[in-house]
Amino acid sequence: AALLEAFQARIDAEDRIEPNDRMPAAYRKTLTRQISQHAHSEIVGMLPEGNWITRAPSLRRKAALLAKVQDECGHGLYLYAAAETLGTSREELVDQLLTGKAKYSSIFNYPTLTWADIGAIGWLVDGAAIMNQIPLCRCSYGPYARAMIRVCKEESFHQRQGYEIMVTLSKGNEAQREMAQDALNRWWWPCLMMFGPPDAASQHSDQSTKWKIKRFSNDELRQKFVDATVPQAHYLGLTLPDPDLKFNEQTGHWEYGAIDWDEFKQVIAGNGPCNRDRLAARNKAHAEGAWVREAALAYAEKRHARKAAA
Amino acid sequence: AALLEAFQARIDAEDRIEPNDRMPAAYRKTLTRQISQHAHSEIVGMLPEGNWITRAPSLRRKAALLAKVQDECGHGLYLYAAAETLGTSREELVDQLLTGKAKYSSIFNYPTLTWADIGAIGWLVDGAAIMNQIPLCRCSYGPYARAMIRVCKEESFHQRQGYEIMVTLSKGNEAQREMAQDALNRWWWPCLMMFGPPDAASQHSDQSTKWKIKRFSNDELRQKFVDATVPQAHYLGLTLPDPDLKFNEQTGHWEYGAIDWDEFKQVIAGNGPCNRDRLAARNKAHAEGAWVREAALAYAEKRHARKAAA
Amino acid sequence: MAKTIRVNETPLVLYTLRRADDALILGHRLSEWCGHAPMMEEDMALANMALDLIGQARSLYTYAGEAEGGGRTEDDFAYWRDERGYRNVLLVEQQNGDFARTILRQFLYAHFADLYWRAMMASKDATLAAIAAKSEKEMAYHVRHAGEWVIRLGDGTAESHARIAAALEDLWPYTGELFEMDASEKALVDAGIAVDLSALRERWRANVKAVLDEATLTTPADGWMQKGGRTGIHSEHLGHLLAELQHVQHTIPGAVW
Amino acid sequence: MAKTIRVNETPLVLYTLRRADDALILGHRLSEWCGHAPMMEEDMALANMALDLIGQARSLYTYAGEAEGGGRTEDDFAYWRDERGYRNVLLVEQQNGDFARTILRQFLYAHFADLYWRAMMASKDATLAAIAAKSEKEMAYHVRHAGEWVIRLGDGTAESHARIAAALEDLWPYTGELFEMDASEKALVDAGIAVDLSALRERWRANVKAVLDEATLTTPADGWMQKGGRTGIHSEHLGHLLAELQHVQHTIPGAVW
Repeated sequence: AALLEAFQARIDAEDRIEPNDRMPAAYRKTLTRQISQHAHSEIVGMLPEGNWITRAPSLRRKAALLAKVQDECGHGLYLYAAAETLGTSREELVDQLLTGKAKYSSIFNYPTLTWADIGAIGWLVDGAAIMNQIPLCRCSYGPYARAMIRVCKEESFHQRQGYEIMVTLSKGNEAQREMAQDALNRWWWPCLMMFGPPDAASQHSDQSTKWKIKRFSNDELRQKFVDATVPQAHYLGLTLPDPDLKFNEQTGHWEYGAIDWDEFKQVIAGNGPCNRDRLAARNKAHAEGAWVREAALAYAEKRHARKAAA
Repeated sequence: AALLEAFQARIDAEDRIEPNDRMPAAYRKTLTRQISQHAHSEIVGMLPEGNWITRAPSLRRKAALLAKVQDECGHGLYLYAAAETLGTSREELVDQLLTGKAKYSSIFNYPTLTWADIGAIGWLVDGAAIMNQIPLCRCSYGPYARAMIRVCKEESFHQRQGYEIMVTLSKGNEAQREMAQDALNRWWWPCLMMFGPPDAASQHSDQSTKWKIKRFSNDELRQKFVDATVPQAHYLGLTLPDPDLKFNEQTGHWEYGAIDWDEFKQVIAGNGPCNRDRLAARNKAHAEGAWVREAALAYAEKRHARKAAA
Repeated sequence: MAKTIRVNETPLVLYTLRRADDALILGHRLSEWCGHAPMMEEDMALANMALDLIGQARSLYTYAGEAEGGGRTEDDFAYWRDERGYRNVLLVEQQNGDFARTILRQFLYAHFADLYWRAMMASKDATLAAIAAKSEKEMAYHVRHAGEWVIRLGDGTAESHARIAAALEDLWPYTGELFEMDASEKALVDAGIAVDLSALRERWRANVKAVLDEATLTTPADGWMQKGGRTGIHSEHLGHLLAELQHVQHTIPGAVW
Repeated sequence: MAKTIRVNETPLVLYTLRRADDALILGHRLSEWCGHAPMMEEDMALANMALDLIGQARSLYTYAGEAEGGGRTEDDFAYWRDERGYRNVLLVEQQNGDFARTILRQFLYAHFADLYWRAMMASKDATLAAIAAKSEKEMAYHVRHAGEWVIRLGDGTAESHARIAAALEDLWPYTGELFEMDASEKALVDAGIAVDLSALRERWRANVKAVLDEATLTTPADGWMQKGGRTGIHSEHLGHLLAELQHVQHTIPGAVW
């Protein structure tokens, strides 16, 4: 208990916790879960966007999308490395993903159906991710905070690219404008769900807030996102798919309608439109790559043995 | 020797040889090779045309192409059955195909690159096949002759369909007319090669002629094909890719330029553009289907055992 | 010059297109096997079933064109609607996977379509009733063919059992959508044109279960069911299929083929 | 409205398009791996190499447009030529197959491109020389990366050895085309713009052989070599690739993206 108090005192003093520092088991466990979920999200997130690389409608967009997906993979790798500093290996963490034990962001269980979805994901999904992640740059755990700084920088670049796709589409011909509106219609509500359950129903938040892993509540972040995004949609000439949306002059906030939390629960429970496809794709890549990883290992061992013998 | 003479007497009397009749080993061997090569050609021939089923430019054409490819598979099955009457099992014959020991028509080692190739194959390849096959309807071996009658009927339907595709393209827009001309340019010479080496260089012909397996020489059949096809090409407004082509008023035949027999030899030797792809595709289907065939066998055995026990 | 069309989806047009799209997309998937099946007899059978389905689609599209009254042809609907305009159930667009998965998908759909078309023979819409009479006969063959394979694979080897059981688990959540009806369809049911799909569901389940039992497979419980196809929210697989299906028409638009 | 283009293939335009097409098609193939590689590091590496190649293609297409002088952009060449208009070698359009096949294809091409671009740095054409300087640096990395994998797989397990040996046997007949030159190219060689490819072949073979030796693989003899890509006679694989690559542009033609 004394240790716990000492730890809390460090947190309260805005000290950064580093890998070799003593920390409560629950802190370690919470962070391992959160960082690895975040890593899994980056890796699974490659799939819906990767789905459009071969069909991108210009070479410039194709190159940008490919670079973006590559960045996501890079983020996944830093984040696994950050999680490993807490004592669980990447292999074990990935295994939790592949067996369905670990979660990843619910948003990646929706399909990308048209090119406009690539714009919408950059604009909305990355926009929501940044809202979530900026406070994490000040997270109490050093390696995670540092990873987040790097990730946020790249994400905001992606977000601008995504918005720029939406600008181009909304200035385009009728088919392009329809495509842009349709993408907004489909991605808006799932993006609001990305911030997690409403504060009244949220589980982990209290302790996470005390440990300065989390610095804003789900609803606070969601509101920030809505306030930032609604004017952008209006600038594009698009309509938000929420008849209850209205600006409250007094609070200065955009008030949004009721979120369908049943849908969210279903997606979290594995019943989203693409949950099975996503896990199947990652498992297939992993299984089909087994012989490659074995070969790399066998070669490394042979080489080591040869050096030792020489 | 007396047996051989008696056999030849039956042949000369235009008697049909049937499976249970006595026949020389060489006759059996020649026919087994020829019928199975013919069967293999039908089966491998599914691949170049099958390549366009999913991309056929109208539903009517798609259905016709699918039906055509299905017919080819059917021909393959009759022909294997005809070959089996000579004492070699389909399994063994197919194995010869898959291991590359057996040949199939060289024409199927060329790729189908545009939709017009589907027209050109129907018109030219099926046209050449019919030229080869009509005399086989009178072949001395009964089961082969009967199979050929059925095959020829369907082939001439396919040939008309193919020509009709070419008519439509040649009446179409510029891109379609170019496509049609390009397909003729690529398929013309390989089709002339389908009749086999020139008579001067042909190996098996003498004995096959004596046994009334073959009734016309390669060059005779090739000439018939050229004479039938050139006017069709002219009707389409297409140019044959042969600057030496000219009509001989005295003989009434179209004289064609020199055939590149080196190309033919290379294709026969396995070096055509698609030899590897064709064998790889059939081997892949066979290997990936192994568990299905095993399951069917296991079930049949179980069922048999259950019946026996009941 | 031809371009992506927006259909005037009256209830009858929408209803007809939904059935047409089911048939075309499943036919397309089956046609992908051509030349690559586990045995030649199956090259024949799969092509044959693909032909039946593409034929059904053609009749239905032609009728949708008449019902819409804008002079659209079967090819306009097939080649010039984008992914969001297609109305097929998600089940039929799922990838072929191995032979077990293809057969199981065919089995689940054929049992539905067999009951469906049989019921539709009593439709007050004479064209749909005529299409139903032809389609029902075809689907009866698909039911038999797929069912025989389900039994062979389920009760065959350990490997074939595992494969078909995995396919059953994966595809079952797509079966609920076969029985979905929206207000637009219910109006046609009331008019005697369409069939009440919910009335077919028990029978379907019983028919499917009888075969699965014989195949030593466990019929899954009805858990969460996927949907979306009927309103154009598809899986990511459909877009790739359409890129292939439509490529030539889109590259040389406005031509006669 | 945009439609399939017929390029005015002057020697310089044709030459530039051939290199651009090699880079685009190989980049496309590598990009198909994205999210599906055997390890995350390879997802990164394959995407990185794809990006290099697509970048090279963009510079080259832009220059082809300038050389043609008709105002065509990089996207006109990539999206509006049909299969018969593409000028890449057959090697780069071959399907990915397993990881061994992808790596081996990359290895054979990268060793060529590394030597090629290094030599092209001396081209009298300033634009091509500048593209060469950038590309050569990129290809040096591809050579290293692919070579390391060839050694690991060749000298790894029995399975990996068998897989990469099979890939080597299958792909070798496509390497001859890398060194093909027609009259149009020879004229550019004489003008000091292009490189004499035949002069690179021995060096290429020696470089490739050194790695294959270390990988315990036998360098094949040069038997019959496939060709056709440089004149637009491709394998059946390219058409399917283009159907995917071009679908959106063809479906909504004339748009800005």
